[in-house]
Amino acid sequence: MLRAIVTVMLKKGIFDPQGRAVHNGLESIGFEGVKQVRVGKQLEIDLNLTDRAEAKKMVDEMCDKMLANPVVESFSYEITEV
Amino acid sequence: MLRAIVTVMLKKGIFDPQGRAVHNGLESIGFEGVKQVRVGKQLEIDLNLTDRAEAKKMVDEMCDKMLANPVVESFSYEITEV
Amino acid sequence: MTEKKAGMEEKLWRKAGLTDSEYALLTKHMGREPNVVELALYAQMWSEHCGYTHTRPLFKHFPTTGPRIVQGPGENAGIVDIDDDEVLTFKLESHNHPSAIAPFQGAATGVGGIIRDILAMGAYPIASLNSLHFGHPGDRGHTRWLISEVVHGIGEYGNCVGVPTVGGELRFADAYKGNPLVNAMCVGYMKKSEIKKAIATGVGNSLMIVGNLTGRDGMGGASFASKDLEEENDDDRGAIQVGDPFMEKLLIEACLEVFQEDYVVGVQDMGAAGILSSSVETASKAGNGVEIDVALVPKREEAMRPEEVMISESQERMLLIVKKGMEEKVNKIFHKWDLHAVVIGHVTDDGMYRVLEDGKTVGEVPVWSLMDAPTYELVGEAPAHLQRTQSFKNSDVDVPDDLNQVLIKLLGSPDICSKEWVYRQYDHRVQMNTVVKPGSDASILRIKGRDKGVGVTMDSNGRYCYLNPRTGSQSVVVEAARNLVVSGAEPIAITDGLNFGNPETPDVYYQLEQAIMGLSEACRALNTPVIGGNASLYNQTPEFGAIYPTPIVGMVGLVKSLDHTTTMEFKAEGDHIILLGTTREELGASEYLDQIHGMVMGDVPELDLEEEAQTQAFILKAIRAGLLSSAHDLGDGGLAVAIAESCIKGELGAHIELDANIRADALLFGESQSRFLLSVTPDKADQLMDMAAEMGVEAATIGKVSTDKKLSIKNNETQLIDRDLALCADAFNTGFDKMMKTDG
Amino acid sequence: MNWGVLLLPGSNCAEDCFHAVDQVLGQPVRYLWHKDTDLGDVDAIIIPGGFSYGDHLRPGAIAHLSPAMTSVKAFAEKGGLVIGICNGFQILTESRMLPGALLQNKGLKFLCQDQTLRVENNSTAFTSEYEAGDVIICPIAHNEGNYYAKAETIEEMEANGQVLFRYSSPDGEVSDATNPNGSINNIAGIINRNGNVVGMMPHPERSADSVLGLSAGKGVFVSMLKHLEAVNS
Ligand SMILES: Nc1ncnc2c1ncn2[C@@H]1O[C@H](COP(=O)(O)OP(=O)(O)O)[C@@H](O)[C@H]1O
Ligand SMILES: [Mg+2]
Repeated sequence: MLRAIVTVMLKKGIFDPQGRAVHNGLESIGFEGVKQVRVGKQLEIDLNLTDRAEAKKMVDEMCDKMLANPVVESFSYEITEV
Repeated sequence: MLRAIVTVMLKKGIFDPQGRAVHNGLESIGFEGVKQVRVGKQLEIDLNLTDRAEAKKMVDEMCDKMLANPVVESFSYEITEV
Repeated sequence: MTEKKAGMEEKLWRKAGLTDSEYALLTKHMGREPNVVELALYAQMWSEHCGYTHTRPLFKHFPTTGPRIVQGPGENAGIVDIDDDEVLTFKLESHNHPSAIAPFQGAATGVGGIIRDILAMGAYPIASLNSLHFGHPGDRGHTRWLISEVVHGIGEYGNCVGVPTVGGELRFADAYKGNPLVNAMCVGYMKKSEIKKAIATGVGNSLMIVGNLTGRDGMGGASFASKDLEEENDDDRGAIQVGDPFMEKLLIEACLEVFQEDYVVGVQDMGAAGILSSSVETASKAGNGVEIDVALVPKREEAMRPEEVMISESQERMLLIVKKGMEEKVNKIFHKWDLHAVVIGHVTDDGMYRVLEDGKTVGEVPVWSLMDAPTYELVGEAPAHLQRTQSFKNSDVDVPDDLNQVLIKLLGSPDICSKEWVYRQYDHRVQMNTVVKPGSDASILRIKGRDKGVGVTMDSNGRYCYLNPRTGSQSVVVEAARNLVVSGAEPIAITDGLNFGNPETPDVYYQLEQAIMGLSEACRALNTPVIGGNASLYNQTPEFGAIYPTPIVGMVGLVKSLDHTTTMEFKAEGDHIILLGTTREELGASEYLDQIHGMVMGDVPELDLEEEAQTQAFILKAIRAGLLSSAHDLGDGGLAVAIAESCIKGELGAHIELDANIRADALLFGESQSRFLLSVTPDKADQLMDMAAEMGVEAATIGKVSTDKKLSIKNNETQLIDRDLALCADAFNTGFDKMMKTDG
Repeated sequence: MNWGVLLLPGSNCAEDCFHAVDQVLGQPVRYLWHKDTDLGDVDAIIIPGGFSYGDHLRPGAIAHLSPAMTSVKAFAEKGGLVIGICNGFQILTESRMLPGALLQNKGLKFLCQDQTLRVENNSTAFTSEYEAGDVIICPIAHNEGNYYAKAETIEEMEANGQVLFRYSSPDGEVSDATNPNGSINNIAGIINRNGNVVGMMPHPERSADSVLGLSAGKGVFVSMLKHLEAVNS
């Protein structure tokens, strides 16, 4: 079986209030030296496939169609064997 | 500068409604052969540090204190140079 | 002055959205050619969005004054008096274009933006509403995604910021397929003495920016919102702002705390064209100039150009005009809430709008010229479709055999079915003022510590306005008023949202003009002046064309005593059911014709504004006399649907006997105006009928509330409708869920 | 009795809880600022609902680390009454003052509606005004109200009578059909072993002021008041 690990993040330059809140939160409990925090989603998608090329094509399409909104988000993924 | 990429997922065995919803969504638009989907968070934390060991210690502590709730979540991370 | 030449030979102004004649005009105002920064200032301020270039000349028709009107159009929001030295402020705003491409964020920031307008008046935001228009969800997965995301965005922002979302409307037509409408409204409460203005008085006073950091968000949103929505325009896509309701909540707390002190002379929220428009407007009102140094603005991104800083639409920011010497005190309060308040400039006496970068002037133009956007009065032309649609005759359609089936279908149809799927995602109770929740005709909020309350509603009817922009628009105003009146609230004033296509086409301009006339006439007849509003033009796409002309009305009313609120559901067996008004043989423009016969045809029902006003006065009087058990207006789907709704909500049946001489479908589902459905306990029935007769309102007892959980309607002994209530309720309650699950 | 309402950035329901104590219960109440560690002389503390710190990361994740929460913990350890409502419940589980965690609603949507609850245990400082088995209406408004704890924990809590409220039908029936958010055993509210810390997702303050048409939630505050009066007399 193949597993696609997809990461969806807000595009660079788009304001990430969640990241900022976490950043402030970390500072307020005493963590120093944090420069920036960004928060995104990670999806683990297990596929009944064995062919990597096929999996890649499928995951690309999934991201385009549903997993990320290209207006605000960018995605990347990795495919691993499990 | 070092970047910690922290992944926080619901523990195995805990129902992940969001993963289920994405799974259903993917099927409803015609993707076949998806076995399971799990959805978690990914945090990119940029640190003004150069020492990996120090960064590791710090991120461990961040996760314990704030970034993950051990009752329901597990975390893992990677540290990279940026 | 900076030596930078703008390369205007390349006709840069066209790229910026200015016409050649506008460019010539601004050059004349300036006495020279502008540089890039200055060009950007004009391009923003003279856009439709900021300058109301096509709508401003038409606004003169609106009635804007009245005994309860404290502030009409011209400030961030209008203000009405609700007695006891207390006032309400309210306004609506569209966020159509952002919501079309990033529906979650677009809708969320729409809610955030209108809340800041209310905050800028000095008021505490007490309620949000929204009016949403989409294509039919059964058609496309994309539409269902839009609906989910928009509702989610509105909910998430409102819930988090702690302002209850208490009402709204959700309507569907193919005309909105390519261009959904998302209009948000907010209502605020304050004491009269707490009113703030958007004015930059006092030379030397400081301009302080508070709230979020400034980034490249929504770059050029103001001119972006004034363009046709073209597909796949990547530049526009970069314009999406992300909302942070948590920041907004802090901003509300901090601002209201600062307003308690005598530190601030003026306040303005930052909406379209951000720092620029907020500061220009405040300066112009005071007849002063301002000077702003972009280097002082706290930024989120590096290497921002001066014009980017000036027009950025980063969310959750406000501009305060602070008395000289009080800056530190203001900052201290913001600091307490973990926010900054930073001086970015000051008020000057030379009437110039001056932009500096690190102390060096990079742009300088007269303030008045930025506010003096050229306006366009075009000649409208009745749209060609009107000839076709108005030629409709009732005889063009047959009366369906199975009227029960028609009723069930209508109850489950998109416009009519229960919108609980939507409003259960909204926290409609936070702040603990919601006396009548969403799901009734209007929502009612109490004013803490008083016996009085406030009624709020948002209404529109794009199909009516498409088929008859003038009377259709009148109908929208009176429908909003009906919703308030049946709830026990006396209508006070409206805010309007003008959602139209491209006004530069004669038929759209005609619709716009007619709609404004219609709104104005109805507002005059009902004594509900227009105290503010918003225009969103260019709502069209190459693929789907223009939207229906859609004026949206947000109306607020006063409930003098909470004892006198009424809801739509039947209350008790044996209560008499009374129909007010005249039922004519009118099928045109109806929901029935659209849903059952697939026809958007005919003329809208006749509307007599005087009769309407009189009927509404009667209902209020009856409610205040404690005579009514329930009251509901007749709207989409006509008499049968209204009866069914009162039955479903009350979980009680009704037996109705009519004696009309018109077609059964017109009788049951026609939408003749100025009609209401009341119920009254038998012992008060005579008194009620006498009162109606005295006031010259047509009233007929048509049946009784029953416990047999059946809905039965007979006309002249003929059984037209006979249905178990459970079937009606199921259609009504599950219609929305079913719609959102359709595959397509 | 002196009541304190914790004021965290983003706590939208602080005013509502204040109103319930001040106007409905008629008791002295003040806000406790999140940056202060000195709580003064309070007898009961309410951690209100809302979206503290925007609910970013996880509801309660940042809030439970605020300075005031250290003092709230100490207050509870000495036996003081603490009730966390909605976001307050989430903060209490995050801080481990109560077991378990609150996950996203099974339906993945925010839910705002009137909710019927069955009172499970009325012999506590928070529920003595009710009878066991009473069904009360208490509105819910949350996105993460799906109560979860390990099977052993649940078993233990059930055995100890730590479940105070369950989502039920108007007739008091408890089933999957009456579970709005997927909580294990329809759990809507729980109490700690010591009987002085309560967390509940439904909002008793929203059904305390009868002008709004509901009044059953008032019982929670009245129970607390009677308990305080009894131990202080
Ligand atoms: N988008 C929405 N947001 C909040 N409440 C809504 C929304 N759409 C509809 N509602 C609520 O659903 C109920 C029915 O709406 P609607 O059919 O427009 O009523 P009416 O015909 O009386 O104007 C109202 O209480 C309204 O506030
Ligand atoms: Mg109505």
